[in-house]
Amino acid sequence: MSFIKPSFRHPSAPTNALGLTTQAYEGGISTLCAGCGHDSISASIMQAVWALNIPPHRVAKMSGIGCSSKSPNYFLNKAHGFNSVHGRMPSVTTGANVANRDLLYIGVSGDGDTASIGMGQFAHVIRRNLNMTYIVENNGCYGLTKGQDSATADEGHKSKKGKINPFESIDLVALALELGATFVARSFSGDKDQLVPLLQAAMSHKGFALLDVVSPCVTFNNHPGSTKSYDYTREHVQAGSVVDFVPMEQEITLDQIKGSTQEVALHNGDSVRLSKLNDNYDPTDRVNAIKVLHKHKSEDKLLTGLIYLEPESDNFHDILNLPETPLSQLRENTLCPGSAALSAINTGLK
Amino acid sequence: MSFIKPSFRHPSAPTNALGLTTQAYEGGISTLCAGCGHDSISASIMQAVWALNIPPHRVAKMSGIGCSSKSPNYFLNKAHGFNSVHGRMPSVTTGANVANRDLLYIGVSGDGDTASIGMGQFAHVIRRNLNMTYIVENNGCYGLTKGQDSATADEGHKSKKGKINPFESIDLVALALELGATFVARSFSGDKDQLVPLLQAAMSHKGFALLDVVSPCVTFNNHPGSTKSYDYTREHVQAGSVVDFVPMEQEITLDQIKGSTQEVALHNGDSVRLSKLNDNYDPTDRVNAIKVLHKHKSEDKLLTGLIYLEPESDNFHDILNLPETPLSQLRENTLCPGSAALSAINTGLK
Amino acid sequence: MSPISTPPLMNKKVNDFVVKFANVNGSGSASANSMFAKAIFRMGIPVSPRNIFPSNIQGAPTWYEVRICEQGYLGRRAGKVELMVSVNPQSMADDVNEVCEGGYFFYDNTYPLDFKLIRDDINYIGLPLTQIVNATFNDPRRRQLFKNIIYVGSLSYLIGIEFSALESIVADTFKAKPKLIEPNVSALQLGFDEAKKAFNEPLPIQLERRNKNDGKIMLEGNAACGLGAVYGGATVCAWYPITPSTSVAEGFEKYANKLRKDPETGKNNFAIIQAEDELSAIGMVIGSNWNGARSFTATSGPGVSLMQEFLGLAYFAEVPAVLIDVQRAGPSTGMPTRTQQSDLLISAYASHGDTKQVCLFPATPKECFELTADAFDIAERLQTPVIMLTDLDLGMNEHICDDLEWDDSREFDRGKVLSAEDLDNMDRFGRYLDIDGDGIPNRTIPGTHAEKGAFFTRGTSRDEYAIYTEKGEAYQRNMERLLVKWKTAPEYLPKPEITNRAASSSSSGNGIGVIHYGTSMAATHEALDQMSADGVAVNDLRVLAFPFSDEVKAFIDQHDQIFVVEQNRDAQMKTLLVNELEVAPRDLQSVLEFNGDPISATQIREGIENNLKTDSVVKSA
Amino acid sequence: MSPISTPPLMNKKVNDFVVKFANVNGSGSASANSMFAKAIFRMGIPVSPRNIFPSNIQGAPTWYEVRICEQGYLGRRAGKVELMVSVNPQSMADDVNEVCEGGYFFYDNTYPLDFKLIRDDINYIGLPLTQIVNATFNDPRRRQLFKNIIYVGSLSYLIGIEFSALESIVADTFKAKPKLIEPNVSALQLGFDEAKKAFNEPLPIQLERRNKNDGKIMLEGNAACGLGAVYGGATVCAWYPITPSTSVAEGFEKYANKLRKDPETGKNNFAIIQAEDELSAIGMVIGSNWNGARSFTATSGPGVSLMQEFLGLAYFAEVPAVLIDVQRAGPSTGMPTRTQQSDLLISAYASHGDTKQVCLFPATPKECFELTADAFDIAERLQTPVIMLTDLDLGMNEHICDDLEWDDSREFDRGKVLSAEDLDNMDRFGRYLDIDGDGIPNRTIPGTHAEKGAFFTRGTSRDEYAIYTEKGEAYQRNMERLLVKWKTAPEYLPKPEITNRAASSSSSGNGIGVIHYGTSMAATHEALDQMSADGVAVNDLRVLAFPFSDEVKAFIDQHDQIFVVEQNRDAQMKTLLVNELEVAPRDLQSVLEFNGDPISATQIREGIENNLKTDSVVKSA
Ligand SMILES: Cc1ncc(C[n+]2csc(CCOP(=O)(O)OP(=O)(O)O)c2C)c(N)n1
Ligand SMILES: Cc1ncc(C[n+]2csc(CCOP(=O)(O)OP(=O)(O)O)c2C)c(N)n1
Ligand code: SF4
Ligand code: SF4
Ligand SMILES: [Mg+2]
Ligand SMILES: [Mg+2]
Repeated sequence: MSFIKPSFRHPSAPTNALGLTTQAYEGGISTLCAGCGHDSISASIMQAVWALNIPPHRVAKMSGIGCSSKSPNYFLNKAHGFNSVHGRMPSVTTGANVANRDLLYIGVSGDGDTASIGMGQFAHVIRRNLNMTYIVENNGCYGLTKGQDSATADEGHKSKKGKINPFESIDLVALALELGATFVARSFSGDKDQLVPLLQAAMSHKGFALLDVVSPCVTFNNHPGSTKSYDYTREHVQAGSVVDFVPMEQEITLDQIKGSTQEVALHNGDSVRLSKLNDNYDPTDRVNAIKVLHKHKSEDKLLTGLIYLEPESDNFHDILNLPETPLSQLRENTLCPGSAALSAINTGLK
Repeated sequence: MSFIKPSFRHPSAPTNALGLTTQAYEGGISTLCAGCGHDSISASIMQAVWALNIPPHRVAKMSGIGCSSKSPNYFLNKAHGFNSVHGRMPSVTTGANVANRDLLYIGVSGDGDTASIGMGQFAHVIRRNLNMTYIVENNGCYGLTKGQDSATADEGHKSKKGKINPFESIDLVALALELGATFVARSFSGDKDQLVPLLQAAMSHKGFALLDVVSPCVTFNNHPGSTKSYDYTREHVQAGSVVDFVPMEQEITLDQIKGSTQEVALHNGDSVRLSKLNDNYDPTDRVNAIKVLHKHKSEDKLLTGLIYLEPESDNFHDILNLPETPLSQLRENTLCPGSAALSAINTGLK
Repeated sequence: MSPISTPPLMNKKVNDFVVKFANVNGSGSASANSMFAKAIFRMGIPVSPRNIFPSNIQGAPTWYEVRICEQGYLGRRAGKVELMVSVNPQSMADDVNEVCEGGYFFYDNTYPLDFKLIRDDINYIGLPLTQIVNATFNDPRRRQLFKNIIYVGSLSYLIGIEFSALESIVADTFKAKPKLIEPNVSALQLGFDEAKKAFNEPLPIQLERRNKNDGKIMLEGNAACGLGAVYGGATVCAWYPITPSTSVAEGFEKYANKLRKDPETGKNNFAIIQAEDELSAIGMVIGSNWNGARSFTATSGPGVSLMQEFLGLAYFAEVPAVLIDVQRAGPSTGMPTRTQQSDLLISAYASHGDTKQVCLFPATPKECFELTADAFDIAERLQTPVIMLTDLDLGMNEHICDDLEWDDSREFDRGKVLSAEDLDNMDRFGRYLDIDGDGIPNRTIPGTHAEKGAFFTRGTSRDEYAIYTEKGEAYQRNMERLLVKWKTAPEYLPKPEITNRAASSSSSGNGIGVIHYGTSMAATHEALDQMSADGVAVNDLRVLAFPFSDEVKAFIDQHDQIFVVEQNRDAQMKTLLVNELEVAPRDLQSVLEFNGDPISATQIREGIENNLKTDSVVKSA
Repeated sequence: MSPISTPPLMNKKVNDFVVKFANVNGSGSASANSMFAKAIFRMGIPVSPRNIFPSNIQGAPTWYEVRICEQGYLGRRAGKVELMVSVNPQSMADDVNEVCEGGYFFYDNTYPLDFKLIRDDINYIGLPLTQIVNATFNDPRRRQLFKNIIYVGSLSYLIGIEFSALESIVADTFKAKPKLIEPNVSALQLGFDEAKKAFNEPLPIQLERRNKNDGKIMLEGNAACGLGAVYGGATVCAWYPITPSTSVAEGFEKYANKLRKDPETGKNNFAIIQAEDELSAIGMVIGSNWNGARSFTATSGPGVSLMQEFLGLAYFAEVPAVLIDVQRAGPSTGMPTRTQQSDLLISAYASHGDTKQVCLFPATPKECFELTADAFDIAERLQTPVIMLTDLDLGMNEHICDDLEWDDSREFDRGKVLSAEDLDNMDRFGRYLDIDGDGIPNRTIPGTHAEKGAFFTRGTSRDEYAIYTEKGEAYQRNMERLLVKWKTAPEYLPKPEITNRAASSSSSGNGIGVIHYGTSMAATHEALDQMSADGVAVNDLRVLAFPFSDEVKAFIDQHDQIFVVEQNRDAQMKTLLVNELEVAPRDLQSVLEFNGDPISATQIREGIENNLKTDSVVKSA
């Protein structure tokens, strides 16, 4: 338990377009271990939602089970949250999302929650292109059950107990690309400068956005030999298209952006500015993204940044041909056909 | 119900090295629809096992639920089979396989069974590199429940009821490649010449072998507009590395092999001979295989053949450091440490 | 007509016999069969058709058993049939044996009958169906399809189906494709004429017009559930295909497409999601309901097993959900195309830990419609899953029932959902606070209010304000409140239906009572009416909901001997009665039938009569 | 020592009190705590320590409650504690209130105590622990770790733990790292000396050496299960992490690595598979057992919910499987680090359709060991899943029990498995044929015979020869045979344990009987012994297995009043008793405790005494 409210209050307490300070976006006191990567991600989420000028109560925080899945408790207290069951956040979010298209859906999951028990739902929520931000707080282990290797633990990685992981890891970014995700990014809990704009872009994307965030487990997976430790990650991170999120109104410039830039429009009129390592990298080319990803992996580099973006795609609301009014707001007059229609049906059944 | 025993008895009834005719490899009368692709695959499986000189009772036939999953009933009557529950064939096979490494494990699944409810187990059996042949009898629909679209139904495909599928299909071959499968192939139920050697190669591979076989459902998914019909498949098939399986003793030459050939060694000393469409295609290059696959897809071509092979890899038995003797054959003397060891344990607990 | 000796003659039977069709599945017989039953329905005669189909897609034997019953008993009639219409060579041997003494075996005599199939106690009536279709049609598919229509035409002659009734059905069926009307009517006529030519007189089993079906319709239970969901305000249906529940989602889709598309925008005021499996389907349902949209799923036994974890979450976190379980014969994959009532325990006590779930038991398509609509009110009022247990017999067969009704003044009961205004006007919101003493707390929907009412829904223990706690007292208070809610529940649930046949209670005792539920109704009523007619009065109570209301306990207390009729092996309803009402198990005797066929009056009557304690018998009035 | 007034004096208590440690989790207190308990164990005094830990990893309050009880009662003692060792500022306010009148509150007085924490009826004993460690160690981690060791040293002085017992434990613990022995002993000594310096005399609660632990060990239930699986011949363990069952797989791994590695080849004569979820874990277990290897899994409630579909398959297809359910407080995620006995119904009637599953209920680590080993024999003998229901209290705490024993002549009972020779010597093999009349058919393992014995295992209906059928009679025969098997089962299951405290039956009645199971044993015995001592004789029966053997019914029949002690809300064992034995529910009165704490004798005694019917009381002999 860190006892530190992951807050980021500035002395001058700046307000967003809604006139809210970041304080309005805070959550409960974290009960995670002091130094847990997940807490940093929570802080970045607050920052991103604040900066996007989204009223906190218009967000739905969805999660499964795990340390990571607890973390929605620690941001956006004014938003409803649903800490469901292990590995099933995607289905609950799908139902919620279809019910009310007007909220912003932030799903927080762990690598255990997603890549093991939740693999099926992960694949299918991608396939449906559900309009949500899916954050995997990826520590390569099962934090809450005391540190077993997860399916994203790298081959050859050494667990705290000294066992070598014999299995090839599942790369959720590559998998999401293969499954047709329309927004795929990776980041590191320790790199807020990259994470916050990526989160903003993901939340603005009208469709499924995966954010795989390496988030060291200080208690069980932060030792030498671990390939998901702070040190290892810092050393192996290769920032790919570093991202800056540009709201329609106002352009933010970040010093971190290196190389040439390219602006990609998002569905809501905003755009992301990509800073690419080399000019050939086109984040809208899926097959190339897969290739580059594999190349980095083979060189033992962890590619972070916005890896793929398909700005125009039908999301699940489009596919379902849903009305603008959220289904949850339709009332008897719209929903119930009444007795006259029933008489006609009776007649047809004679 | 076809009433036709999918048999392939030759007038001269050739025998294999065990002195068995193909009759010894037959199964029960099929209750599938006449013309169902699955029955052709059953026939090819019999042929392959026969040709590999495997005694029928040394095979274990594993399946989930579906028309496809019923089909192990219709080949190899002398082998035990396990028609388990929907989508869970991989776990049952994993348990069985770990228990007795000496049998040949043929898993038969459907696209519903694998790509929907079974997605998680599919991913994880690949990750474990279980020594098995995993056949997906892929008809793009749920045959047994009367033809609903499955997750492998192509985007834009039209169902028998006339609905257009709005979802991108899951390509199990691409997915398996991404998940690290060590043998990945695709074929077509109607192309026995290609399917039989691929099956033989898959069965000889010491590790996980995926064979995604397009297998039209004549009843629900064989109409114009379907992208898994006989006609559509025949038109769109692009045979990639056509395969010939070469047992150690004897080399079979197949006329169908076109282009230049390359021989790839299999773990058991046998080898597969690849016939490639162009000289650059190296079936042992995973990233390239993914690329080629996507390229064919974007050109609306269905790549069949042996798409990827990693001849040397640790399979699950190696990873688990299992003895040569199957676990199921170990007896009390090996398994039970006895009272002396227990006394020592008691002492340690005082 | 019998090839060997003269079989016994059958007495004339009007409107009281069984006709069974032996077909090959996938051969297109379904529509001809249903035309047959529908025509009888239109003649005003009670009729109950049942499909008996295999768990495979094409080529296997399939039967269609149609009971015609003047008195209106719609349960399965056990025993042999008066007329077998045999069009499947594969099952002929069995089919011949199904005919009652003196009964009729109608077959295609294009090919000679195997002599092994000859019984000398039944009548064989052959028509060269194959020959007729081959002579009439060129296209093999037409030959196949029209063969079925032709034998319906022949039956029209043989047992007196009004030809006009058949014609009206053809006209209705092909309203959208009028070109098909004429060929179908011709085929019927052809069959009629050929039969008339071949047999100089109709059979002694005959249909005669009545007016018993006024104010009635004929409908499958599953379609009725789908329609009920439309009327009940369901907007999200998440499902995974499984026999025999698939047609619930299909029914919802059909009616929603018709009744719920926005006429202006063409948008769907509903969403149907074919999930990747049942875990996902129920997860979606819970997510939608949590977020304020009425949502349901339909499945069968294996799906209910897979939904256990989520059902426990919904119970404990108090999220509404509606689940329709169309039961089939278990355990495991069991007999997926046979009926049973064997998912009671897994539903009533779904999930690990201490849980109790609300269940509903409809018996007719009309009740499927009504209880499905009600289920959404109940789920929201009680903030808990509602599991409706129907079965294959009810769900996948057409049943006659009263016209569906809807009260236009009816409003959805959303339960204790707080509006933004409510929140403004109250102190601290306590999600799990029992303010009204009924165990039901207030609930908020995400997005309602900028400052108040948000909380973290979870499956872990928390206090009245939804704050996480591991304090035993808080946990216990919550679990006890859930029991208070459980006691409140019957208030919102349909009451049992009681039929008293006994004269008002005699001094010697209060006689015999029978408890039943769901599709055992028709057969139970038939059995008890028969017994009553024979002088033994038996009352019955039909359970419509779990938890039980007081009337159930009172009924048990009021009778000396109680039988519980169920279509399962392990007497699962009895277990619930005993467990929840603290009734002594030996006071409840079971009448069980679980071989996959719908239960029949004969079985029930036997089950009761073989176990009657003479001192509890009360004569009927 | 109390800062304000003089608190009441406590009478001297020898070997009969409770010490509770309030720690922060993740702070390394666990090993110091267990050293404390172990030392008392080595002094020959009965002791029962219990961890009370949160469902999180680091920084939250955690307690270690150690009951010392001369008489040997190892259940939780309810009520306040004699000595609280407070090293967690976070929970201090609550911890102070947990001390009994006149009791002691031991704390780190480096910083002054908040005056709000001062009660005038207890004694405060402070030692400047932080100051001491800061003065002694430089490394912050060492400071943290040794703080715990130091207070154990202080307690050694204060309540009379033999220093040599502590030393022996340090020596054993660091056998492999001898360098660590000296610093640990020094830290203990430091604590001892500082306490001696600060307090002129030890506390009135004192430990005195006894010899009650001869022939006994101290072990966690989960480790015992793991060891039992090694002895029972399990070769495949497939599991998915979940509290509180994880240490079962870890125990198996530890012992298998030690006892099952081939000394020559270094190969593992076992396989441990961390599955991707519980569905997969149980699927693997079923696959292995089907293929002839003994295999098991361990999980907790949510896992059992997820395993339902597979459990139904194994029941119906008759595949052995062993499942260890370490129960925690449900429903849903519930209180994952609290104990409960609430998965009985979901286990006993697991899965949809008519199913009945064999369950075992161990009460001690020794029984965990034995029943796990037995479970494999039972599962193979009966060809069905065996679900062992233990709980968090038993599984994750060290308990004193008798030395483990193993009979070297024991052979695995593989049940009716046919060899190739058997097959050669028989006619047609019928997988589901009841040859012996016990409902248990013959079984073959894949690969056994080239020509005979192969069949298709499936969850669908089939006949005696494993041929698929949809015939109702064949299905029914099979389901009825499964009931015959169910009747056979108790023969192979452990018998209940009966303790008679009443003098031989009096004429006025047969008195009171108590039924309990699993970890309610210790508290039940304690309560009944107390009552007996006070003149009210109560017999008890401990259930070890489901289905019940005749002794259970006889016990119920022999007593006038029966109480059933359970750690759940809904009286789930009572439901099973009523349902399976046809006992009247009102004849069984429940004593329920379900707040997540292990049940105590006080609660049981109250539960019984408040409901005693005076005419069923029999005086103790
Ligand atoms: C059905 C089920 N199985 C197992 C568990 C136990 N469990 C809780 S959290 C967890 C894994 C969490 O790992 P991850 O998702 O990576 O989250 P982290 O704690 O590492 O952030 C498991 C297995 C559970 N709660 N439910
Ligand atoms: C848990 C569960 N859910 C649903 C079903 C119903 N069901 C049977 S087969 C099947 C789909 C089969 O599709 P596929 O695997 O593609 O096989 P095919 O029949 O097309 O060969 C489904 C959904 C089931 N048996 N079990
Ligand atoms: S155990 Fe690991 S993942 Fe969990 S809170 Fe602690 S550091 Fe974070
Ligand atoms: S329904 Fe389709 S998949 Fe099933 S047997 Fe018939 S053709 Fe084959
Ligand atoms: Mg993790
Ligand atoms: Mg399919």
